Amino acid sequence: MRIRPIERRDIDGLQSLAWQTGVGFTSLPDNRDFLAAKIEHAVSAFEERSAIDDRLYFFVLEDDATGELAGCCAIEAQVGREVPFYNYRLGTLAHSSVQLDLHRTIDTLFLSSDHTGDAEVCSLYLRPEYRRDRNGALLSKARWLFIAEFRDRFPDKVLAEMRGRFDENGTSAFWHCLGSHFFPMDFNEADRLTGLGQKSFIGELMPKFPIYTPFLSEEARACIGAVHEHTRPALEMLKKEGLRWEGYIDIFDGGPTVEAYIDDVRAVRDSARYPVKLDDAAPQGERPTWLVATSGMRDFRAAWIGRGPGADGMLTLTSDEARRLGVGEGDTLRLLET
Amino acid sequence: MRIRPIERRDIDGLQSLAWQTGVGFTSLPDNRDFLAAKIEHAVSAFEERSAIDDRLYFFVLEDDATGELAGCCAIEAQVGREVPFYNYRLGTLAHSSVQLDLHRTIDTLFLSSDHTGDAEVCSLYLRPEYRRDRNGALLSKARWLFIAEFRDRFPDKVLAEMRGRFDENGTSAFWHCLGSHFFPMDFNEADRLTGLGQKSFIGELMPKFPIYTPFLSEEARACIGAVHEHTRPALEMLKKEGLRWEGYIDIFDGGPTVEAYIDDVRAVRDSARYPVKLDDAAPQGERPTWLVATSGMRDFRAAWIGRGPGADGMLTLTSDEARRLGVGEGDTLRLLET
Amino acid sequence: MLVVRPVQPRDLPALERLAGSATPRLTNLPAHRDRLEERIARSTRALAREVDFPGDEAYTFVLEDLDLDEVVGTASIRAQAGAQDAYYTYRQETLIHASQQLNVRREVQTLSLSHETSETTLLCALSLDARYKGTSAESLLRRARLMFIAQYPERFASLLAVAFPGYLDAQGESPFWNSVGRHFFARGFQEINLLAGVRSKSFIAEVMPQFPLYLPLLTPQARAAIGREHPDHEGALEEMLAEGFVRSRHVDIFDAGPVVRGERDRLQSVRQASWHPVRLRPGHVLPDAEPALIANQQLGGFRCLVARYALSPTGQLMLSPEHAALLGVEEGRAVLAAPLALPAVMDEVDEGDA
Amino acid sequence: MLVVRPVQPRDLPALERLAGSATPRLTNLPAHRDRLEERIARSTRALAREVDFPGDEAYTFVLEDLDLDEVVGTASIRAQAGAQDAYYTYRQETLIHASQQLNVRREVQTLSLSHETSETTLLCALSLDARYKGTSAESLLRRARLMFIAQYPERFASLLAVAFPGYLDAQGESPFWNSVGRHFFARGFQEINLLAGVRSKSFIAEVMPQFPLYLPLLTPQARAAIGREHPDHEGALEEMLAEGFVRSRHVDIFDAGPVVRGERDRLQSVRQASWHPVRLRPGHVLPDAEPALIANQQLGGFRCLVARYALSPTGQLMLSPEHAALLGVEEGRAVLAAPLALPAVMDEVDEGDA
Repeated sequence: MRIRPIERRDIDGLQSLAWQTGVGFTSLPDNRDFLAAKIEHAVSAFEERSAIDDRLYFFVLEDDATGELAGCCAIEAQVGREVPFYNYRLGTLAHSSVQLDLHRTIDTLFLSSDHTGDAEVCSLYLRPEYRRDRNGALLSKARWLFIAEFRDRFPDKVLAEMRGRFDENGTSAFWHCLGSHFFPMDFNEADRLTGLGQKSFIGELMPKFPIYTPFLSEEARACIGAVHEHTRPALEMLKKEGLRWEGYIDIFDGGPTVEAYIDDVRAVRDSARYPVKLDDAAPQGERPTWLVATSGMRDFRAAWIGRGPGADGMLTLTSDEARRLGVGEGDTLRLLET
Repeated sequence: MRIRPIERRDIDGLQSLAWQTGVGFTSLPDNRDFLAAKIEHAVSAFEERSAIDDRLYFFVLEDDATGELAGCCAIEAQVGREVPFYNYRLGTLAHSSVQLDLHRTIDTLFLSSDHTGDAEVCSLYLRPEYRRDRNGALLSKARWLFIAEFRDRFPDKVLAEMRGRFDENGTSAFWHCLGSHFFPMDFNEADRLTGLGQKSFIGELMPKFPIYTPFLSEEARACIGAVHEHTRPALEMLKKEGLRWEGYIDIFDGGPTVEAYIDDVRAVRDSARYPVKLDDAAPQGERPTWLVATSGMRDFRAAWIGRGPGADGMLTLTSDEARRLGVGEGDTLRLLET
Repeated sequence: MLVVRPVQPRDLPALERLAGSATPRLTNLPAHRDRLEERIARSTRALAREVDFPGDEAYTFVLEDLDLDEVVGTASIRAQAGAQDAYYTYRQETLIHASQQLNVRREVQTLSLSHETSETTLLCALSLDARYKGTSAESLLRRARLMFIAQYPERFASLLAVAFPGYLDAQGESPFWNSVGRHFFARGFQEINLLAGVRSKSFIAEVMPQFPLYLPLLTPQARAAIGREHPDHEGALEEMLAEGFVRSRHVDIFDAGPVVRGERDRLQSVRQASWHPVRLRPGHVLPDAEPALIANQQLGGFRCLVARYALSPTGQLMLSPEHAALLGVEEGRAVLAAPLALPAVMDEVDEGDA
Repeated sequence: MLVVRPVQPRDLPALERLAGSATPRLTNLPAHRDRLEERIARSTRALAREVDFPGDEAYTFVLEDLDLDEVVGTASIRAQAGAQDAYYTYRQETLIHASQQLNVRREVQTLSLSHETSETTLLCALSLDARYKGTSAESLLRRARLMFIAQYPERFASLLAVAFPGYLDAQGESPFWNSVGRHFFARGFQEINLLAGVRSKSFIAEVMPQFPLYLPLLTPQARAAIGREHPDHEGALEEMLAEGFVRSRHVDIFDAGPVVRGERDRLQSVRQASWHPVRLRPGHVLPDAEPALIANQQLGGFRCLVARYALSPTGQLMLSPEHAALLGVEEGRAVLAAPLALPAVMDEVDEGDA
């Protein structure tokens, strides 16, 4: 299994992934034109033809045994540059009066585009049949190695948007209590339009004055910053990297946006580069622990390998591993022990 | 030189410090009743008689040769609990229109009390004649050791407010452009009242709607998040600990509030505890590099010592050093190498 | 016989009783002895003062039943609602959210804190003994103030306002307060109402949320209470609408009771009021005629009562000696008269305020 | 002879010329052929339509000089200012910031985005050939619309508004725009004005700042321009104030020009207007009389002109055969007449809007 940049020839594979993701994974609609445009966007990013603030680095997880696409993930270099990026930000307002001997703070949601210009990790999907052997972690963490390797292409901060809480009927109490009053559509339709990048209706219709949270129902308040149960593992993985919830939530479902300074992300901070040597007799660990990535952009590859660096400061690869990564003796790899 | 909690007998020393600080150091006015009340507040904090969210830990730097007070510093356990804590927060609003092919973001100042409940490091003053031998660093960093030692008495985050930019005439362009329209007083008077804790006028008079920064003069915008030149070294010291400017500024002068999660502060994260042994022949470093603090609250002491831990995992002190800290063989000290 | 006259220090016990029996309890008439004493003193001062334009004067009147020798009602005028403190209300507004992308246009209702009503003259603090409810005594007490205002235009604003107590449920709870104010004060409606009356309502307003409130986020009960009067005040509201007051976009910040506004010169009692010289006639020979409000022309000695609107062919008003004595007028002196009956109600929103 | 009549398709070139020569250029009369064609078609549709209450109709009139056989002016009425898009203005408000601690009270002025004017009927898009400025032709063109509105109350709101072009400096720059709008659009006033005219002003408003603006933060030049009319429109504003319009708290969002409002039934031209049957008399025998606006009673064939207000003892209006022909009326048909002269100006702020 290996991570590589998406290519034009992946269109069929991507569409089959998109078909499989189903409803609720709105950034990958089953729409061939849309997907082809996405691939073009990514290709021009990896070829560094597009402006540095308008790049979508879209990766696929390839089963190098069969050539099949097992999953995908992406990094948006800077959000909010082409279309506005909206969040609510949970802030605190003091309401106090000396005369009344009253001092309370009220939680308040402020419309914000504070994240404009930050990077975003997004679009992670892994086929169910590949949910083993830490393939999910490979998809998630390979992005940090890419960012670390090409640090100058990214801004100070990175964020990830987490799906919010829904009840057993698939209803979001947050949407029900807030968004439904302002948007003349159901949640899925709003979500779908956003996934397609057609976001102008958000700025046009959403409430522009702050929302005092005491006016929301208890259920809706409980959604603020809460994640969907299926999203909890992904959130945990990001938290371990040092991403935190700083009070920003999704407009529609109240799910948290987690964020970090890129230089503080553990995988970025702790990964390091090692020269490669080849030896087919190298010992193989039982569990994927060492993640490596190559140093090229168009031919970026990332994969698990069976061992860490030797006492000589070199990384030993088997010829299989080297082939998977497209590297040879003397090349340099970025390594992360996880 | 050593740091210790302030005591009631320090009232004369504190007043002489207050007299020396002069105008512009508003938290230490030359007012004996006010200072006595401050000492009482601190004494009940160190004796753990007051509620955990209403504690002012006030320390003095004592010249243990003469008993004279050389400086002071403090930690407020939780701001905004007794009186509201106000800041402006620099946020971003998207102004976009598909029809006009327009997409801009506008920097906007929002009134906020987001820091309510955070800890604050504050009130640092060092007499000019003691501005040597890293006494300033001792005052600043001893607080981190105290926080690390009594971590459960503090919240998640800590902040520090930095004095803003003033021109050569002592005028704040930020105040001139914004505050002066709302507060019927000059800057020093506003600052003085705030220093005395009489802040209710702020909530009563300040603008409650957001301020779009393009409406401010260029000079005023340049003050947003900028520090007074005298404050730059203090800011650098805090930045090295990992405190960052996250967009919060002072209502009056626009100076930055820097902040961090306490567990991320370098001195908190990197300090560690070591058992003590005594040896008067222990070697003495040329430059103060190792900072230690004791583990008691009422008898908290912090000072520079001449060496780091030995290979045996023990910290060797001379009897002078041990006396200064009030510890003996077998006691434990928290150590930070700086 | 019933007469309205300025309050006197000796009326304090009656005022206390009336404040305590008002339903619902009125914010601006707290049953608090010190405040009521101040109220009397303030009224006395206002009447004694030379006034060229409205300021912080507050005039308080009482309704006296001379047969019982008892004060059975009270009502006040604040020359300028916000003269001392800003007079805050919530203003109902409609925002338009239009989406070109979706080709939809939505109207979103909000409530914004406003003190636009501060400049108006406010009729307030009316409480009437329950025995007189529904009688002409109620109209007399309510509208005698207009007969006073009509005579002293320099003392009042040209725009008048009346804030009616808002809807409370059977438990005396305000659904509006429970959905709005309670979040910010954590106190019940009755408690805050009392506090506001004894202290000041404006500093409470200053703690209220500063940003507009979106109506869809309030409870349905709270939304239903916006602009809805307390059941006991339906008749009063109707009479004021018949007077020529119109509903405004403003409602009370505590209970969302309606604020009605009217231009002084367009009110029925003012437009229909005429001066007539008095002619004394024994009561039993007075001709049958419609009832009218009759007021004398004395500032500090103001009197207003209900009598028959019996005119001589030359327009003299024929009054019994008893009524004339009550009004303090002799034959030949002019009195101001306006018919008690009002035209049918026109209940509409003030368009000038749209 | 001058007459005001509804616009016709053949007037397009004249409209283009008038739009191009308006000083300053008018947002709602862009010199854009397609928009002007639409404007003519819209007016024709409005006149042909049965209307029970005001909607998105827009009526455009022209002033024709029959001696020159030339169209020399145009003016429009939007039945409801915000029928299609919301009609946004800035509303001047005063906030009160009071500090008990310091015992001070400060008034802080703000501008809030508002679309309250959306419901009114808007008189707009007036442009007159420079040769006729300062003559009675100007009053005729401006007020003929009121003579039209007076006849068809169901087609218009009871509240009318006029937005006057705001102050521009010698370079044609708007100090208000430079201090406010430019921050959000990074475009000059003339450019945005043109864009708004050709496209729509409301979607521009939607990008304007949503929170109130604090006046002390604007430049002194911008503050001075708030509510100040363009120098070329001083006379026009004065005439409308004399008509009975009053300054409101609203100003234009681009240039802060004043918006005046008036209740239809309180305007001089409406209050003074009377119906008179026509009596034909040769022009040279007509008695000397004050000039008046005379309008016929035909919706699509509306005509209005200035003639002498010469009445017979029984109230017939004596008209020359030429004027009667122009109005399309024969003897015995009623016309609406209102004196051209207006009373002295009362320039005050609308209190109902306070």
